Amino acid sequence: MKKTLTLVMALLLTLALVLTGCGGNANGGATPEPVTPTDSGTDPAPVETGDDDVIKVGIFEPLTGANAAGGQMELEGIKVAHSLVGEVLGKKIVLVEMDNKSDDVEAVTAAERLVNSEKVDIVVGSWGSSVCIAAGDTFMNAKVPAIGTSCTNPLVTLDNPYYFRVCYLDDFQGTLLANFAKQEGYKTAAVITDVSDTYAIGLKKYFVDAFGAENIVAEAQFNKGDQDFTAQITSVMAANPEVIFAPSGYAEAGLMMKQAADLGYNILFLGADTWETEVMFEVGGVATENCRFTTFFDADAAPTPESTQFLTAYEAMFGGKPKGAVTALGYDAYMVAIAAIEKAGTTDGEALQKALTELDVTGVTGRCVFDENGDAVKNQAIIKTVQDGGFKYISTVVVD
Amino acid sequence: MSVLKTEGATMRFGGVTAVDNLNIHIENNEIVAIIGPNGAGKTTAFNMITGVYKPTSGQVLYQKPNSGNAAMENITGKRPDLIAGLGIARTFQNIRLFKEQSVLDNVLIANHVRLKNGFFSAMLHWPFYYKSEREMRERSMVLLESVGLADHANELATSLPYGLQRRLEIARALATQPQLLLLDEPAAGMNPKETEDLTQFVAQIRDDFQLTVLLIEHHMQIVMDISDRIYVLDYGKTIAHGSPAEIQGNPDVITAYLGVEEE
Amino acid sequence: MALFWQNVANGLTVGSLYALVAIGYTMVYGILRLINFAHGDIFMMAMYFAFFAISIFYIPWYIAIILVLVATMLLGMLIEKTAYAPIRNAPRISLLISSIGVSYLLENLATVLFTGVPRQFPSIGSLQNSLVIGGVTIQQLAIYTPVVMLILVALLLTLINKTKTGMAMRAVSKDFETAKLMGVNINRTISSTFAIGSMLAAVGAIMWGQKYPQIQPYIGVMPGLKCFIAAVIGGIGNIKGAVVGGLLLGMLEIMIVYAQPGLSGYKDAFAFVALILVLLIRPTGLFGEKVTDKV
Amino acid sequence: MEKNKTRFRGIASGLTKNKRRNLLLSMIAIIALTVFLHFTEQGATVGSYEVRVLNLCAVYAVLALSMNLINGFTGQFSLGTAGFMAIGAYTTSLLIMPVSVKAKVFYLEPIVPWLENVHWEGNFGLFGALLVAGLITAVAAFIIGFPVLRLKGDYLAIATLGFSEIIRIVFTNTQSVTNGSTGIKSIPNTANIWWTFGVMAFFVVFMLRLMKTSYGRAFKCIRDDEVAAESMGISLFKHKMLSFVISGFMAGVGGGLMASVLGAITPLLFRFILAYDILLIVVLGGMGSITGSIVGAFLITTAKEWLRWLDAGFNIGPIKVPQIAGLRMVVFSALLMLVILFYRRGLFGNKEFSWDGMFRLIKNAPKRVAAWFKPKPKGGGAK
Repeated sequence: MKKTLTLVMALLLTLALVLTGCGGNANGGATPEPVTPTDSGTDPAPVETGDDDVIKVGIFEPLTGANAAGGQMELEGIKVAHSLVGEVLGKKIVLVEMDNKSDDVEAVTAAERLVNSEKVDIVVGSWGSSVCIAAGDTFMNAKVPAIGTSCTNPLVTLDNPYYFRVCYLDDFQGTLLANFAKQEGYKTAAVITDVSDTYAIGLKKYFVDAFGAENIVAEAQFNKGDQDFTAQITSVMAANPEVIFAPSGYAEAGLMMKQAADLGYNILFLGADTWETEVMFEVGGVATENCRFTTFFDADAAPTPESTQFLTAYEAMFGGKPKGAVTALGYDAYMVAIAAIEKAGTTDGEALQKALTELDVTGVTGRCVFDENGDAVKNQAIIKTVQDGGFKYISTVVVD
Repeated sequence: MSVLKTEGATMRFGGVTAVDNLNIHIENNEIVAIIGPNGAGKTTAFNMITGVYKPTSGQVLYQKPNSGNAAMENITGKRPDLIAGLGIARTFQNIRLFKEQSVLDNVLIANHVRLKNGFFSAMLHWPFYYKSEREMRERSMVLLESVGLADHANELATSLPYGLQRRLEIARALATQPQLLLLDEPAAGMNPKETEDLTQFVAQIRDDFQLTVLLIEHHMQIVMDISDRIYVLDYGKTIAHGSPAEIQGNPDVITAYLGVEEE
Repeated sequence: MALFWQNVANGLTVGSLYALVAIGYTMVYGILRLINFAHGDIFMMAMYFAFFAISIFYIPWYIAIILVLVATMLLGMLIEKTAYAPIRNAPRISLLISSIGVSYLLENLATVLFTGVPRQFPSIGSLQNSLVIGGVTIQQLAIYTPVVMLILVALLLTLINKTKTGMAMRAVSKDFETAKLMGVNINRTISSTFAIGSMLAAVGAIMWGQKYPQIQPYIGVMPGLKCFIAAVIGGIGNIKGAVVGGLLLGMLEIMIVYAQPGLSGYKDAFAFVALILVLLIRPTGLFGEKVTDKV
Repeated sequence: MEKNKTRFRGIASGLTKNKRRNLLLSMIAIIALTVFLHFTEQGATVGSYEVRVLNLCAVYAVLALSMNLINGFTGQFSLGTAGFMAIGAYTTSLLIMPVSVKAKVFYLEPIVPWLENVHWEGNFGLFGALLVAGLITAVAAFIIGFPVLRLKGDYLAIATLGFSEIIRIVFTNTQSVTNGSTGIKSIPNTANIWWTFGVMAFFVVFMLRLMKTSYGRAFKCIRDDEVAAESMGISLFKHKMLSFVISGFMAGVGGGLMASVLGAITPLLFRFILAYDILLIVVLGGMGSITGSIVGAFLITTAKEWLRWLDAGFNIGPIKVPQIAGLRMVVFSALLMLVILFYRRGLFGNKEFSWDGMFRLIKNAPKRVAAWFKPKPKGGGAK
């Protein structure tokens, strides 16, 4: 056993050295890849090299790790879109999946690999902001535009002309939720925030700004991975808020609502787009029926030509309805990417970037125009709730 | 002049009194033995003297080398490394060499306590550091030479035969430049020939290094041959004290110890 | 005042869950002197077993619980046989690394086998219903958990003090080599220790899942660490200590947030701070026995 | 190939017989590495993806050395590396970030005034920042060391892990200093391949020297037998602390380099799981081997990238294995288990590389390979 292992290790060592040390050879080292390696020259410029007859779209998503659920849903949307539009500029489109593992270090290497080894022409993704923030510079330096799907943090596109996104931002969402709460007649609110989640603290800030800091009667925090919120709930409920705003991940949201109900509190929970996964009501059970959250898209909202096309194609490919709005965002991001290539007429990074800034398309999640930061100027959000073990559409809020 | 003195040193573990009211004194350049059946508290006594255990009550007094007629210092419960620094070195009953290191390194490290240059001068390889490192090596080689281990200097300590490991442990203790050497059953597991060599060796290092030796031993041969005085412990209590001849004739000792163990 | 008692109730609920899981930790440590870093992950696997048994195969919960206990027990024994037994005589540090390795492997394996998507833990009976007593809301679970815990503690103490296996366990914990010489079957004793430890983890997992019905591959990490801390606070190796340690830790976490809501963001750090304080002030914990190194 | 040889040249000295040959070989290796680094920096050898992997290899090597010093050489099982890295990474980032970028990145809550206008530019800036990062981390290690170094074995492991988590939780909550969970982005990528390999080379030389001094020997003695070491006059606490503080310094510098290489950090990056990754490197390479840590770091880091095909689905002969996300990490954790169970001493044990050792190995290789395959003549070729 020992000997065999020694042998395995020796082989591993040799392989690793081949990869790192002998990089001086012509072909960039032996990096076995799922997709045939492109015939790269010594020039690392991201201009079309190698195969002229395919266009490569990189998928930068968390397929494993904490956010795998979100990543997988978006991947479905991208695949649906790809099944509809598989060709642009007369060339076949190839999807290159790259797992960023929901991990910032992995994300950067994954991004490097997409732009430098796979030489993709444009990138779609990701679910979650921190991986996008980490990888953003890589895409920018390589001049490969990236279309963010559901990365809602302002920092993603900040100072990065090559990062765009089809979702709305935390400020839009936070403000919208605050306005919704006010419209519904709520005067006081408590906030329970996941301090270890950048998305949550962003939302909290904009919600508090819009709702009025003086109307926030209590605040509490927790950390990702926490399972017990009874202390936080009990402490904020002592201030008698009319509604609790709880920007957090879906699993935490489910647990929190369940525990609030177990403690005998009957209070409305407000949240945002991350809540829209089945896990939320699976974990939280009936307690989650007392919630409202914003999202990007809903199959039950008034149909548009785009959404009908999307839903039909989804049904054909995966059966049923999409599990979450982010699937629609994945779809839209891909469509935006293809539209940009079409408009630019080339896959040159700079031309694509320019094309994206001028783009005006209507997707499943509404009209999509990019502002000077590269953020989609969205005008609609959807409010949903949970009912009878499923999500239920409540209303579409259009902001102008 | 006493080098070491214990005054009513007592060690209790929970309900068990391992050493009860130990009063010993060791004069300069003497070889003193502590004997007694297994579990009599001999090693515990060593551990109290070297600071591994802090006595439950009583104290340990020690006369530092070259301190003239100054009063003895109370070293009760001091940290073992500080006690080693004061000039008390020891060996262990169940050999505790640094297993992963060479014979030479084992001895070299014992010089560390006398090292005068600081960490930064060592890292920056200042001339002073080279000098002290060279001196250390020379001293250690001389020491290995004197215990007959020079040929094994670069071998792994644990690769030595048992008898030589015992010697190496003594050499290591000597490298700390002690005034008082504590040997914990140095002849354990040795054959008669090795035992005889060891007897001579202990007597010889006492003379060569101007040492005072405190010894725990089961081997009556050694004890009777080289000890100036003997303390006998049984169940933690000192039951007899005197010259080898006196001890041999002491009826208490014979019943408690010699009568039990055939040696 | 009701608020205060509500927090006390919350603290006791959390604390008794901590205590329940801490018993398993402390038992394995008490006998083998090994911190089983994988304990939290065995806990996680038990939750998945329960999920598959009840939610996927629709086995009635009272049968499923037995299956889960047996499966977790087998898993624990398998881990012991493959990862700990071969290096039993190696330095302790190797055992520790091995247990970290097992923990890491189980987490990654679970990610591959069950995906990272969180699942819902099936609810059992009426445990989730709440009672209101004098303005304080208590889940039935909060009443059952201490009961289950006390029964387990009683069983465990009987096992250890009254049975032959228990005697062998105590012998092994005192001195490995001597126990072997005295004819104790070391392999079987250690195996049964792990089996029981894992079973305790499974019981803990089922009760935990009632309160926090969420399963994902990393779910065992935090409970694992916190219950370990609870065991250390009580004096690791001491079963009563684990119970007290768990209750104390649970109360501490809840009461600090109650007294200082501004500190709620630091809640996870409380346990670690408590751990370090205990190790500083009383390294053997509240009930731990003093261990002297043999020289 | 040449890189791995160079790093251990120090060990070759002192051998009279083959001294000249060894010196020559070492010099060739150093020159070859320098030339390679030069062209790599120019972008002539490998693409930027490979450069990033190389950078990470070197950073992980520094971190592995840090962990190996305290765990492998001093025998104190500390799992606090991730926390120390966090301190180093945040210190470095906050010092080298341009003022304007800071204002933008701290968009939720403005940065504290005393950090607002700090900007240490360029290579000198990075040097100063890494130094300060190392020192602050060393001070943190010193403070943490006081309570935890009184503990041993598993208790020490848990206590250091606890401190690591406390550091991370504090960083998550101190929004106006660390920007909380949003993390910091647009950290200047000043640390190029010269920096990473330079720092690594510096620490390799540092460790080689340290281990040759009396202090290094004292560390190893503490690892082998604490009681004996103490009886030989070695102050356990002082030396453990020294080792812990140096280890902290290295982890801080390593974290700082990592921040500059990655360009963006968040507190979640520094979960204690990160320490497991480094532990894997140290164990695989060999606890107590400098060579081992370096080889381990390069091996694991490149293999982690190389094994991406495991996640993507592959074919074993006619059987098609579908895409299994996460399989790669299973392989890695299984590897850690296999190493610890069957190959406990790792690749190098506590030995170091030497030219003589290598020549001996090459000379004996045919015999050893033959011996391997004797019972099973049907084996694959191993070069």
